[in-house]
Amino acid sequence: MSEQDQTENQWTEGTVEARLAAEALIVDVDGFEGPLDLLLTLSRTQKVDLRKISILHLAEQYLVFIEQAKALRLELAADYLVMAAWLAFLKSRLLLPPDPTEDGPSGEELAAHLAFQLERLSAMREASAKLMARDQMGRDFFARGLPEDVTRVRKVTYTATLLDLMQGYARIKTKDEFRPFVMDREKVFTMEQALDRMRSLIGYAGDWSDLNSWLPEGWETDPVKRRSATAATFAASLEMVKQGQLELRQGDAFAPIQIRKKDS
Amino acid sequence: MSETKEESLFEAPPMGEQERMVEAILFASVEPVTIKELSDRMPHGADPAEALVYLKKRYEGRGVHLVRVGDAWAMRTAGDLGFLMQKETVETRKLSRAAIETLAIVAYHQPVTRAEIEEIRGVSVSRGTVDQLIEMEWIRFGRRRMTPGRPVTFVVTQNFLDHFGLENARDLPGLKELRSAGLLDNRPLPGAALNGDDEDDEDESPEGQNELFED
Amino acid sequence: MSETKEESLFEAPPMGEQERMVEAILFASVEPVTIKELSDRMPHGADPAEALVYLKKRYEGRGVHLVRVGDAWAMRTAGDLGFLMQKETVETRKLSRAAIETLAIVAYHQPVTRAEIEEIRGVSVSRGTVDQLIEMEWIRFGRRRMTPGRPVTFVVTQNFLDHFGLENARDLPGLKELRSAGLLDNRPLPGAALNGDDEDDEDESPEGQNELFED
Repeated sequence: MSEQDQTENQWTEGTVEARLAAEALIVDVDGFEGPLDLLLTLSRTQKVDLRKISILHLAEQYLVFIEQAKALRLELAADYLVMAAWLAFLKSRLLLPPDPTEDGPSGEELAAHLAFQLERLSAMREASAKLMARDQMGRDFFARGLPEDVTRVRKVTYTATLLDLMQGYARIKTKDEFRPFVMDREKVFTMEQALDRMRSLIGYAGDWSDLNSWLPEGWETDPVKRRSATAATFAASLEMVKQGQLELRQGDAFAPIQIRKKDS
Repeated sequence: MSETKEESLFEAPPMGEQERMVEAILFASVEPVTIKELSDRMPHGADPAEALVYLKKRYEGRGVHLVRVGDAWAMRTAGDLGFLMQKETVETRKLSRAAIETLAIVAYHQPVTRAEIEEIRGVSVSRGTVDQLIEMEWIRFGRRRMTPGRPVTFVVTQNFLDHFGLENARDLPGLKELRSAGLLDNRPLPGAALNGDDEDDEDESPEGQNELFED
Repeated sequence: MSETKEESLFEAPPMGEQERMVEAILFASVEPVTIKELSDRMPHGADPAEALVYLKKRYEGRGVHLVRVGDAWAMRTAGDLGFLMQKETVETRKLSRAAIETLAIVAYHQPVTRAEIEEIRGVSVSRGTVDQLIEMEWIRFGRRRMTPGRPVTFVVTQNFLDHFGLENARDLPGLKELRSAGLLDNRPLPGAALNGDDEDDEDESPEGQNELFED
């Protein structure tokens, strides 16, 4: 890697001071939360306002640090190396006169952004320290120790209209007149009915036959009646299988269900 | 350092400050605090008993009071403001079918006994249904019937009449009028068949099956 | 009963009484209570907002204060008396540096996405950090950012304000200075050479700043 070589050449240029600082930091490499954190710490050695920081100098310090870490065979996370490569690139941009054929941001722009990032991180650190230094509930000030529960009273009121009342009364007084509703049951074929019917017919079913062919007469066409009769007949056949009077099979999902008498 | 000097070394904070301290401690404490405990927590030389006297006075007539619990002190909301500590939610529900039918029978047949209501409805009337109607002040006890057992009768109340906009119970439309109004059609009334009022019918019916298909 | 008559039917209690009521309600509650909630619990016609003004004055300099938390109010002991409360002090879970910084970033930059937090801190935010802050009810999900990927944002909660004794997020220490220094800006990296591979890095939205402290 060309960048690697470049880095190697460059770190020797680093000042003795920078190298000593880097050595001191090395011990604490696990203590950093990533390259930006490390850069922020390194920048403090410049002892200037973050806005006036020399990014070029900072890049050099960082690269020295990385080389030291490598020399000590310390495991560095990938993002440290990515940052090293990027800073080496930034450094070359800052040192070399701008190349008019190269597009993209200038070295100064990139440096300014890095300075902004460092300043912002530093500002957030200070802000979090200020926040935590505030009076806090449960430490400096306190809420009511013995709160009184708010009881929720649910009040239910009932209501009815005159129409409800009259309909209710009409319902009672004319119970007998509501015959039509009994008609509904004429479309219901009960399991008991199906059981009776099948018990009397099962003797004739020696071979496998479709369950649908067992529906009672007059129940096959009307969909409502057919549904009821099918359900009842199926339920009755299950009951008879349970009692050992019948066998049941189905070739496939949704295939016709077939039944036959079980020889005892 | 002599004994006498020591006292002045720990000068007690002014009484106003002590009052604030007692106030804060009582407020934040999860249980009543004794004077001994106050004393232990406050600066040396403080006199919580005296501070309590001032504090109690300060809270007189306020929304919160200083109260004594055994030999300890606590803050409590004023008794007359207890109603603020309740959150009331009002829910309006439709009367159950059993209650409506019972009410209708009382209205049309008053004065009527429980046995008569049961005879007309064809099912027994649960105690809860009658209680509910009495509690709503829609029915009340009437005179006892002069028959063996002297059963109580039920009649509708003025509240009932007011609620339904009736001058008296005789204003209730008769069967004939109900029929001519289309209310007695053999067809299920709009909504009547669907509103699932069977579900909240709390009375056990001996003819459960028949009732199921009634409408 | 006409509309105009109704008002006079429910005459509001005198302001002194209303003050007592607000006092009692706030005293009884640990959580801050909104004016709406006060209004709902007090008699018809009461003006809790006005009562609060009087009450706040009354508690000035006392051991217990009336504090504003967002759009709600609460009673809290005075900060200078914390030393009396060793007994009440609750050991809060020690927050990691990552958690504290993340909290501060959410507070100062809200609404803020996870990618933005990561950009500011220069490291990825571990799931546990965000979870812990949400569990403590100090941060919560805000609205989704209207940028590609519609990332969720984080904002601080009323509990956060309550815990740190802030009336609202605008009272954060040093907020003005940070903003005028441009340190709360969403400044993109020129050419996006560094984070071009960062897929969920959404466009720096111009509305970002306007959305700040929306609630």
